[in-house]
Formats: sequence, structure tokens, C-alpha cells
Amino acid sequence: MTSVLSPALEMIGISKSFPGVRALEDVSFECRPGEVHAICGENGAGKSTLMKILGGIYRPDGGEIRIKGQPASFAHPVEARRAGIGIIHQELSLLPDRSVAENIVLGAEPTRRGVLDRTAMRAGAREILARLQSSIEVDARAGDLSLAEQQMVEIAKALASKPSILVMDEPTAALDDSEASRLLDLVRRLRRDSVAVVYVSHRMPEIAAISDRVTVLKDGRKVLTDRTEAMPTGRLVRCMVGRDLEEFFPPRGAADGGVLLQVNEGGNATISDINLTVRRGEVVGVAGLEGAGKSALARAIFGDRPFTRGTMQLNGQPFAPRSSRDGIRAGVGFLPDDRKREGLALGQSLRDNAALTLRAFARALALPSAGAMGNLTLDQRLRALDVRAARFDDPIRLLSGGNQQKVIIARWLARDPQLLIFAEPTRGIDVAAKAAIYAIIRDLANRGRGILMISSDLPEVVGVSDRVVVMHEGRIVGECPSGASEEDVMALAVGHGGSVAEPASACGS
Amino acid sequence: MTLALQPARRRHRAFSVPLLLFIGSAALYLCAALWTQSLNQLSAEGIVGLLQRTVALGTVALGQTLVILCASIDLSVGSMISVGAVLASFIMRGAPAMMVPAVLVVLLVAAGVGAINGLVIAKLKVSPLIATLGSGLILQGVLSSGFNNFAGSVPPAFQAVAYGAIGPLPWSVLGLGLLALGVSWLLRSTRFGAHLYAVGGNAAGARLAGIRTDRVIVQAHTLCSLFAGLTGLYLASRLRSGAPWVGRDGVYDLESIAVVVIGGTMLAGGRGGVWGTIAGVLLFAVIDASFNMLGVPAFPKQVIRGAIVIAAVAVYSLRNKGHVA
Amino acid sequence: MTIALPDTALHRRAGSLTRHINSGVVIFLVLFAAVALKQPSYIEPAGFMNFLRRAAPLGVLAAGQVFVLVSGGFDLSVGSLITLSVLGASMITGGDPSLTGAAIAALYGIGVAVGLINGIAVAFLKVPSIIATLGTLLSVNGVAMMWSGGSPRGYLPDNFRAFGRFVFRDVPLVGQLPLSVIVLAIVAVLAWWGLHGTVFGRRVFAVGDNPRAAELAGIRVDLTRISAFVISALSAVTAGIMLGGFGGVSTDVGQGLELQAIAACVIGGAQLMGGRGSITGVVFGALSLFALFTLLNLLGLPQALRDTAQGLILISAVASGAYRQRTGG
Amino acid sequence: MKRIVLRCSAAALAVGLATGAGAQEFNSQKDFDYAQELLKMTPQGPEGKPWEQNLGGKQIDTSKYKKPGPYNICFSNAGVDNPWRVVGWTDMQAQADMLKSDIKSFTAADAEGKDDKQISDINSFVSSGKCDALIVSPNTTAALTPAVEAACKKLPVLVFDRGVQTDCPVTFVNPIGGYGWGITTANFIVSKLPKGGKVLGLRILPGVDVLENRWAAADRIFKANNINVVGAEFTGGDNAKTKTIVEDYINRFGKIDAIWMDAGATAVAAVEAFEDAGQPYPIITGEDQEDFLTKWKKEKLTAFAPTYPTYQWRAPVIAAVKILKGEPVVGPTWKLPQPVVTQETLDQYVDPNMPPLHYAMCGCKDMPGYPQRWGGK
Repeated sequence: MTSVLSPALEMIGISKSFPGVRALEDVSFECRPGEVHAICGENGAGKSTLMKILGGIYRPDGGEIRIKGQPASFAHPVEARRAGIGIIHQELSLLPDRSVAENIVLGAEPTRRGVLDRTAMRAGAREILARLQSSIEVDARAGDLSLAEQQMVEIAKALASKPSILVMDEPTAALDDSEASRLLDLVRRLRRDSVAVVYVSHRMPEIAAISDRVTVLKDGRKVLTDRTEAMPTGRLVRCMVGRDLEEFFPPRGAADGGVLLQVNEGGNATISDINLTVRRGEVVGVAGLEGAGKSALARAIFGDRPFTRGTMQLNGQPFAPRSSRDGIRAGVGFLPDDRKREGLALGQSLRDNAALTLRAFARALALPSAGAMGNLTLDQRLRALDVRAARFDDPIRLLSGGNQQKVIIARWLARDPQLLIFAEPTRGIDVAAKAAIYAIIRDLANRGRGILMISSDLPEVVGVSDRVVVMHEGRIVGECPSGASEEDVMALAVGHGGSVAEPASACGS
Repeated sequence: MTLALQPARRRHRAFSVPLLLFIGSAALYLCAALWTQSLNQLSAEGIVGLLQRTVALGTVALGQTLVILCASIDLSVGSMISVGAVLASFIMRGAPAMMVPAVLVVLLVAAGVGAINGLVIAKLKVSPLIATLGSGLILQGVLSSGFNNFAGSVPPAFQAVAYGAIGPLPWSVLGLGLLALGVSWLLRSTRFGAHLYAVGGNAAGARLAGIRTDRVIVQAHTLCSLFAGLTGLYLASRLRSGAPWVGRDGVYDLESIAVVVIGGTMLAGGRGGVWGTIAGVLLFAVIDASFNMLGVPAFPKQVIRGAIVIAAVAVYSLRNKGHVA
Repeated sequence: MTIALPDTALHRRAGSLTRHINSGVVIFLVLFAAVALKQPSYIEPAGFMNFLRRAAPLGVLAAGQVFVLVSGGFDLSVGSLITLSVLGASMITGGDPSLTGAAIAALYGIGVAVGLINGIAVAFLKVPSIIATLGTLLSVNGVAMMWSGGSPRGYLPDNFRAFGRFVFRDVPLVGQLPLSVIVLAIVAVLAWWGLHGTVFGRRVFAVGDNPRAAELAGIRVDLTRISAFVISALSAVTAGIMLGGFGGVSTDVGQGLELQAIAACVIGGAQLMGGRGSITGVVFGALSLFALFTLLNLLGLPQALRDTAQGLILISAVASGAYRQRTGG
Repeated sequence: MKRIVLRCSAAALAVGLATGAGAQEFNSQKDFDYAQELLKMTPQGPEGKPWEQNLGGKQIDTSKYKKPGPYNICFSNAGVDNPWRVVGWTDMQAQADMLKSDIKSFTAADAEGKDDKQISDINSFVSSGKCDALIVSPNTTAALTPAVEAACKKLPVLVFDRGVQTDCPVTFVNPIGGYGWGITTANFIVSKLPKGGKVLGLRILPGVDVLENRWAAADRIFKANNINVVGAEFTGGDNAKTKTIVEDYINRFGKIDAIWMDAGATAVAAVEAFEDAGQPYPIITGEDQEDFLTKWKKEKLTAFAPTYPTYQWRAPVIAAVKILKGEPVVGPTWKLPQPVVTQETLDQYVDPNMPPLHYAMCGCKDMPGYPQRWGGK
């Protein structure tokens, strides 16, 4: 309706199988020049696979890709790039030891007579960053940037090749509100420049705000494509999940136990002035932007990167863990945010992963399947958490994110810690598994454990927690009671909480 | 203001290891010479003699730097050096006319071996340690079954490579300097260099950025083997002939890896550079020369050298918070 | 992540079946069949026992090395440690059989020390193991030569040499049973127990697979790594005792054995950089390597081509392993 | 697929290279005859001091090197990577101590078996200006030649053990050498071997000229006498490998009557292979290493031990001092006698107090620190 132009991109009847699984089946969609086409679906619905096919990382088993009406096939990302496709990938792929400029032009370095043209390189990088209204210095080392800045560099990298088709895979995941809105402005400008934008996102408001059409995927198949106006959030979610969101968050408990954890004036190199209390039976959410110190807080309490200042009490006893082992021994558990890098031994079996902490504390020469580490007990525990796998002695890398996370939960439940710290418990996990994990968290609290939940997902923090502690620049800047709105939390997180008087706000700072 | 600080910090990071090694090596050499009153070792002739010790290991190590930067490794260089030395002297058989063909054949064979190494690693996904350990064994076996001693000889004209000099400066030392400059230029100023760091730093990311990572690995290995071939040519010239054990007896495979790592290039790839490697080679040469001056007996020397290898790497890896295996 | 096809379970089961058949066993059976075809005496009990006796030290060495490999490292120092064991035994006993016990105890003490040094250099000084153990390779060899002055003082007494030479005769079923084969069997069982039958073994796997995850789960990564190096060193001392027993005193017994041990492990399916490997696999890997050497001897090929064949078999073992892993085995 | 490509290219390379094998000649009739001649000669020189004796040598004038003492003598050593070199190196140090009044300093550089390093070692000795004379034990013959030539221009050079391809050194000290070894050992086996007996040759490694000459001479004699040599294998000087090879041969041929060795380091291992296989002892030629001599005496072997005497390490030190004093020395080649150990002389050399890897022909019994310095008790 808005456009009569022929599509810039068509993906027709795309299918892709991996050994033992069919990831995509007969998926088609098109994107016209100047159109923003959103792709939605739960994690595992096949969005990423579809984008990887478009980016030349995977080759489809069936179907066809057309660029401006011409059939195309990509054996390597470089071919997709040459065909005018730019991709902002979900996983950060920066080189930490190289400069921002080097990262931005990577793969398409400007040369003069075969020699790298560093002046042009920096000028080009600067220009792209300027278009993004970013003040990142092009000579900075990428590894020294904050996560949000790194995400900006990723975006700049995709724009560097001046793509006619731009794929954005969850581009705002690490950005704060103002950065995200700047990005959306940019998308609008690109749209005006007749770039075809394929926009993959979880964030419903963004999709509503920016996209022209929406395609919903579920279980590797296309559910529908429709104009965004015709897709209110409720309908969209129903299409994606097959049910309503309301039943998502478990009801809060009433338990008000004694104080479990008390942090007084805690601090280290990244965080300071931390005062925090967690009671038994309570889920305390920790909100804040990326880089606000949430993760550092979790690690400090756990003992992995300990506090160097201040004191802690656990169960009324002085608690000063110097290592994760100390933390565990005292009754704390920690589920790291980066599961692949910090949580899982990918090549080992589900059972081995589930028994990891038990084995860390068992006698070295005990049978690996002694007592609680026995297969029967482990399997029971895994089944209780509804872990789905063909076999429990398969390597855990074959599992979906949700199931992997459940295995890690099983690992901690075996120790039955008093305090369990969840960092981004549902990052990269599909909706159904999310609900299950929320239920587990609440159930643990109901059974008298204290829960600290670090999350960048605002609906999640607000929906699950009994109390939300908000961090900003390494400090706790405020606290919101149960039932606070996302806006209240966000206001604190971006640092406005104290100065802007908002009588309606439920939060204090 | 933090932004203004960053480039300075970067420079510090990139230059401290080589500089430290250079200073440490120079100090060790100076002390040894002064302690033993071998003042002649501080003369031009003495210093040139010291530099001459760096040529063979330095040349291999330059190639090794390239593969380690892209997170690979080459254990076949020792055998490749032997192949290069033997082929050169065997083809030349003392005839000046055969010099050019011999050099060409050696470089061609070296490039071929390197390309195969790279292909086995990149395409067959064989761990580089095993791939090059295997190819080294294959080369050594083939070579030793064909030759069992010094084969042929190089003509006097070719010996100029190792023994010729302009003024006090031997061609070979100059050559190593130029090679080092060349590799440094390659790393800093060409796409290949940028891509090499990218593949070593984050192979998946490099691929996503449209870099043909397989190609980069093959190119790096080809260059590495070429440098090993050059080392073979240099040794053939210096020893006047090539024998199938010159590479193995020189322990160039493990020593080249050791100097690269001592020079601050990470085994995991993506960080490091040429000057660290050169400084590492210099350290090894200084150890040899100083121990000679000090008259350290052979056996204790081995013990001390092993300890220095560990200590040199430990000095800056200690700060590393992550896990190392 | 994705939908499972109906035939998933079946597919996986077939996959895991091939996964559970160890490459080392397969390669060994093929090579040994070739050996037996060429020289049938090798499948007779006496011939087979003789074969095992010679392969035993390498098997012992590989069974120790695999702990370090699975934990994600390398141990290049074992060759030197073997030399040190043999020279040390000569220096301590000086040919006196009554000192054999003391010598063996001292050697294991030395082994523990070397393993500790390796492990501490890697775990605390953060020196990559390939460099750290290269350093100890040089130093340990230097120490061995310094101690003996290059000229070890005494003969190895007969009771020491029994570990490499003694053969039980008239054993039912097998006819003769070399003591070194019994040692290999004991070491293999101990190593199997250590790696597959204890909590410690599982920790080694976890550390090799993902040290950070292991640490956050409460595993003492440093201690686990150090223990792996100590185990490898102890197996090297054992192999040294067997080799000294088999061949007597010499100053270069251990040379090159470190790479053979790693090769044996790799042929047996152990993965460099950690997380995968099995004792059965590496012991058969060691036997495969020896079967290969035997075969080449029998074929009368030049000794030099032995290296070539070893190189080819290494690359193809790993390439086929990588291929199987990629195709979802 | 890749593997096939790889294998093919390797094979092609092998074929290409194999055609060029044997480029260096180790089997010279002239040298063989010369060795025969030397073996028949009576050594000249002080009685009971074979390291100062010579076979048919001429004294040369060295007055041009004369300078006031005491002297700084430098030594570039190929390496101390085997017991023979260790014993020799101990001899040499002891000899330097014996001449303390004439030698101010004796500095050694160890090349660890690397030609490249030895060239640099020699160069830095020359450039240090701190050496009055330079002794070189070359790692390999051809490779060290240029470095030695350059050194000759600056100071008197003495070479021993392996030679160099130049006449510039004042003298080159060495025993009769490989051919002599091969001749005496092969003759012994020929004289003892029953008719049709099988001989196994065990060699350390290919390509070392001394070792190649030993085999060439022996092989010549075996061929001339129609001896059945069932194989010649390289042991790498490794006991375990030696034993394995011998066991394999015993398995394959049922019985081996004689073992010929180009070096005795693994002789005991070879003998043990027969013990372990339950076979009678073979006729065997080893070397003057104590473990072999002890075994020989204990088991009453039919054996023979040629020597490549370690006392040759003494001669260059003595000669260096003489040269610097301007006294005549034997040159430009100085052939030392090369005694053998036979059943008759065995008892002279077996010494249970010396370590197993000691070489009996060290000529060191009169030296300071004997026997502790050599590891004896």
C-alpha cells in the first residue's frame, strides 16, 4: 500500500535443518526499500537462523533469496556483504585489542595503493559515528568501551559498508532509553534513504513505533505477516506464544522472614557505597542499565570479585567471601549472565553439569555418582525442573538456552543455598521457559530462600521482584516497592530519580 | 579526559614488553661483558657477532609470530628448515648457476607446505598443534629417507648470504632487520595484517565482518613456512651445505614459539607483534653469549635457561586474571 | 532452540554409538591385524605379551599425560623427567639392590616436585603450559645432567630392572607375563579410576572444558590443574622406572617421548585444549603407535618413514574426529 | 581427499629427494688402505702415554706462535650430549689443571650440538681477543670449516675428533678413525663366526662421518668374506630401541650369531635382548664402555671392544701449550694410536669402581681427581 516498489529483499520458502532438528521450514518474507520489516518470535522460533542465512553464515537447504529481484546465494558472509546486506549481530563480535576505527572498517579497510589508509579509516569511522550521534573516540581500544558503546560500534560497523538492506538483530539490547531512541531515529532516517530494514526485536513498543510490517515466526514456521497497525501488542504476543502474557509472572508470596543478607557500605573498584538487605522469602530485583554495576554487585556478594570495602552479614554471621568457593560454602549460589562463557561446561553431559557444584565440594576420590550425585537423583532433579533432552548424558551444548539454564538451576538446588543470585536469568531464553524459570524463582522464595535477581529486562524485574533496587554508575540510587511501574524504575536507572520530583512515583532514592 | 588517556594506555600496552626485553637483554649483556672484562664483546665486532646469533632463530620466529597472531601455531618449522637447507644445497651442488633455481624451488616447496598446513587447519579443522606436528613428522621422515647427511654444497657466491657484509654489518643481520621491518609493515599497514589480528582476536567476529578467515590462516601459514624456508637457505649458506638434522638440532620449532610468547604475543592470538619477538630472540642470543663469557657450564646453563623461559613469560602474564592452560 | 524431528532419538542413538567406539581401539585393531598378517607370531600369546611389554612405558606415559590434556594443558616435560628418573636411580642406588626401594620413593618425590612446579607455573604464574613445560623440559634435563655430571654413577640393580625385564613364565592362558605388562594394567586401572571413577576426574573434565564455569561452580581450578600435572609427572616417573628397567642406564632415554605420548593421546581421541579424553582411548592410542612402529619395521621400510607414517596417522585421526564432531556425532 | 593429496605430494617429494641420496662419499679405498697401514704401525712417542704418541707423524715447527706464558686457551665444544663426550671433556679439564702453571685460563663454549651456534661461538672467541690458542671439536665437518678458516687467520687453531675441510689448523688430532674401527671389528667377527652365521649390524645414526666410515670398512670386509649380514639398523643410540630391534631380528630369523656395532653405547642392551629371549649370547663387538666390559667379563662373552679413545681430548691441550711455547708438535695431522680391548687385555680395563657409562680408554688414571672426577669411587 505505501510502496509499489519491487522488494529489495525476498526470502522465499526457506528451509534449514541441522542434524536431528529442523530449524526453519518454508519461511517466506519480503522487505521493500524504505520499509522497516519487523521479525518477531520467541527465542528458538528461527529468527536467528533466518538472519544467519541472510548473512551468508548458513546455507539454506531449500528456498531462494532474491536481492532486487535477482536470485542470490551466499557461501560466505563476504558475499552477503557485497550484495549490499549489512547485519548488526546480536553477539558482540568486536576485537577488544583493536581500535574503534579498525573495528568499524574491519573487512572493508580503505587502502591506497594496497596500503592501509589510516587517515581515511579514521575519517570514515568518525563520520559514521557522527551519523549515530555518538561521541565515541575512534582511537579508543574497543575493549575499553562500555557495553552500550560497543553496541554502537557494532552498529557503525554494519553501516560502514553502506548497505541497501540492513538487518538489525536485537540492536537495542544493551542500550539505554536515550541511546535506543537515537537509534530509532537513525532507523527512520535510513528508511527515508530507501534502505530496507529488517528489524528483529523482542521489545514490543519498539516494534510498534518503528516497523511498517511484522512477520511472526513460531517453531521454525511463519505464522503470519501483517501491517503493524493491525497488530496490537496483545495479538502479537498471542501469535508468538500462543497464549496471553498475563499468566506470565507468578503471584508474589507473603513470606516475610528474617534478614538473610546485609551489606554495609560495600565497595570495590567498580561499585561503591552498597547498602543492601535481602530477607528470607523475598525476591529482590536489581535493575539498572548495562554497565551500572549490577553484575559487579552480584559477583561481589558471591565472592568472585569480592568487596574490598565494607562488611556483609549472612544469617547474622560476618560474611567476607574471598572467592566463589567461599561464597558457595557460606550458602550463596550464583547463576552467571553469560551462560556459555561462565556457566556451562559445554562438552560435558547434562548430568555432569548439574552435579558440578556438588562435585566441587565432594571428597576428591569419592565416586562421581556417590550420594546426591547419583544418576537417579540427578535425573529426578532435572525432571522436576522439566529439563527436556533426549538423553541426560548428551553434551549440554545440544540443549536450548532455557533447558541449559534449568540445568544450572538444578546444579544450585543440589546445594540448596540460602541465597541465590540470578544474573539475567532469562537472557536468550524463550517465553515458555521464561515462565517456568520465574515460577522456580518464586517457589524458592516461598520456601524461605532469599533471591537476588539482576536483570536488564524491565518487565521481568518489575513483574517478578518483591522489591527493586536500582543501580546507576556503580551505586544504588533508589528502591522501588512491589508494583512500581517500569517508568519509575527507568527514571532511577538513568539517574533522574533524585533530582526530578515525581510525586506519583512509588520509588525512593 | 578518559578518552585522552586511552591512546597513551594503548601505546604503553603495546610497547612495554619489547622495550623491557631489550633493556633487560642489553643490561645482561653489558654486565656479563664488564664482569668478565670482555670489553671486546662491546666493540662493533662483538655486537655484530651477537646479532649474527639472532639471524636463524629470528627469521623463523618472524613467521611463527604471524601464525601465533592468528591463533594458530607451527611445529613443522624445524623440519621445514631442514628441507629448505637440504634442497638448496642439493640442487646447487656447488654450481653458481643453480642458485636461483634452488632458491625458487625451496621457496615454492615451503609455500606449498605452508599452504597445506593452513588448509588442513582451516578446512579439515585439525588442531594446528597436531596438524603441524604431523606435517613436521611427515617432512622429516621423507627428508631423512632421502638424505642422511650433508647433501651437496652451496657455491661460494651463495655463502655470501651468511658471510658477506657491507662494512661491519653482515648481509644476514641486515636481512633480518629488513624482514622484521617488512613484517611489521605487513601487520600495521596492510589489510592482511588487520585481518590477521581479527582472525586471531575473534575468528567468528572476523568471519561476520566478511573476512575469509580460512584464507587468512592459509596465507599466514604459507608465510610462516616461507620464513622457515628462508632460514633453511640461510643455514645452508652458513653451514655451506644442508643436512636433514639442522632444523631439528636447532630446536627451532619450540624455541621460536618460546621467543614469540616471551615477546608478548598471546598464544591465544590477536595481540602482539614483531618487535617483541625480535626482543625475545635477542634475549636468547644474549643468554648464549653472556653464558659463554661467564663460562657457565653446559648443564647448569640448561637449568637456568629453562627457568628464564618460564620467568620471562610469568613476569607479565602474572597480571592476567583469566585462566590459562 | 529448535524443533526436534520425530527420529531424533534414533538419530542420536546411532550417533552416540559411533561416538562411544573409541578411535584408538579401531586404529589399534586395524594396525595390529596388519602386523599379525605380516608376522603371525604376534597374535600368539607370547608374541602379544612381548608386544605389550615394549609398549607398556608409552601406555603408562599416555595414561598420565591425558590428565593434563583433558584439563586443557600440555606436559612437555615428561621426556626429561624420564631421563631424570633413570639417571637418578643410577645415582641413588649406585648398583646397590638394597637401595632400590629408597630410590623409587625418592624418584616419586622428585616427580611430585616437578609436577608441582609445572602446575604452579601454569595455575598461579599463568604461564601457558606449552611454554611452562618447555621450560621445565630444559631445566629438568639440565638437573639430570648436573646431578650425574653426564656420567651416572651406578648400574641399576637387578631388582630395579625387574620392572622392565622380569617375566613370569608358565602363566596359564598367556604363557608368559612380563612384569611391565602388569604395571601397565595397574596404572591403566588406577588412571581409569582417577579420571572416570572419581569426583576429581570429573573436575578435571570440567576445568578443561570451561575453567571459568568450573571456578564459579566452586571448583578449585588451580588445585585441579596442579594435581593433573602431578599425576602426569608420576606417570612419567613410572615410565622412567620401566624404561630404565628395560634398557638400563643411558642419558637420553626420555628424548622425544613427550611428543609420542601426546600423539598417543590424540590418536586415542583426547582433545587438545581440554574436556575430552578417556584412559581406554589413550592406552589403545599408545598401543596403536607401537603397532604402527612394529608394522613399519616388519615391512622393512626405512626408519625415517616411521615419522612420516606417524604424522599421517596423527593428522587423519584428528581430522576424522573433527569431521565426526562437525557432522553431529 | 586432502589426505590423499597430502600423501601423494609427500610421496612425490620422497621420490624426488631419494634420487639424490648418498651424495657424500664415505667409502674411500684410499682411506681404507691408509687405515690398514696405520693399524700395522708402531706408535712413536712416550711409552705408556698414548695421548702423546703418534702414528707416522712429522714434527712441525711452531716457533712463529711462540709467546710468553701463561696462556689463555679457548675451547669451542660441539656439545656434551653423550657419555663419550662427557668423559672426554672431563679428561680435557683435568689436563688443563695439570698444566696450570702454563695455562692462565681455560674457557669453553658449548654449542649444544648446533652448527650455527658453534660458528658464532668460534667467532666470538676470535673477536674477544682473549684467546691465545683455540681448540675446536667441530659439531660437523663441512659446516664449521669457514669459521675455523677465519679463526686460523687470527690465532693458532687445533682441531680434534671430527675434522674440518681445511689444512689451516696447526694440527688436527684424531685416532686412526672409523676405518680402523671397522677393520678390527669386522676381522674379529670373521674370525669367530661359524660358517653361515648371521650378523646383525647396529648403527647409531646415519650421516656422521666417523660412524659411516666404521660401517663402510666393516661392510667391505664382510662382503669380501661372504658374511651373511641380515640387516643393518639404526638404533638412535637408544637402549630400548636397540633391544626392540634385536628382539625383532631374533624373532624374524630365529637365531642371530653375531652383533656388529658402530658404537658400544647400547651393546649391553643388545646382549640383554638375547637374555630376555632365552637365546645364547652372540659374538659381539662393543666399545670400551664399562658396562659392556663388565657384562663381558661376567657372562664370559665372545666379545671384542674397539675404542675411539677419549684420551684424545688430552692431546690438544698439551699441544696448544707446546705450540704457544714454540715447541714442535705433530702436524698437520696427528694420528693417535687406537687400542682395542680383547679377551686378553680385558682385565686391565674392567673396573667395578668406575660408573657404567665410563670409557675405559680414558687415559685418565694418572690425572688429578681420579676416579671421583669421572664419577668413580
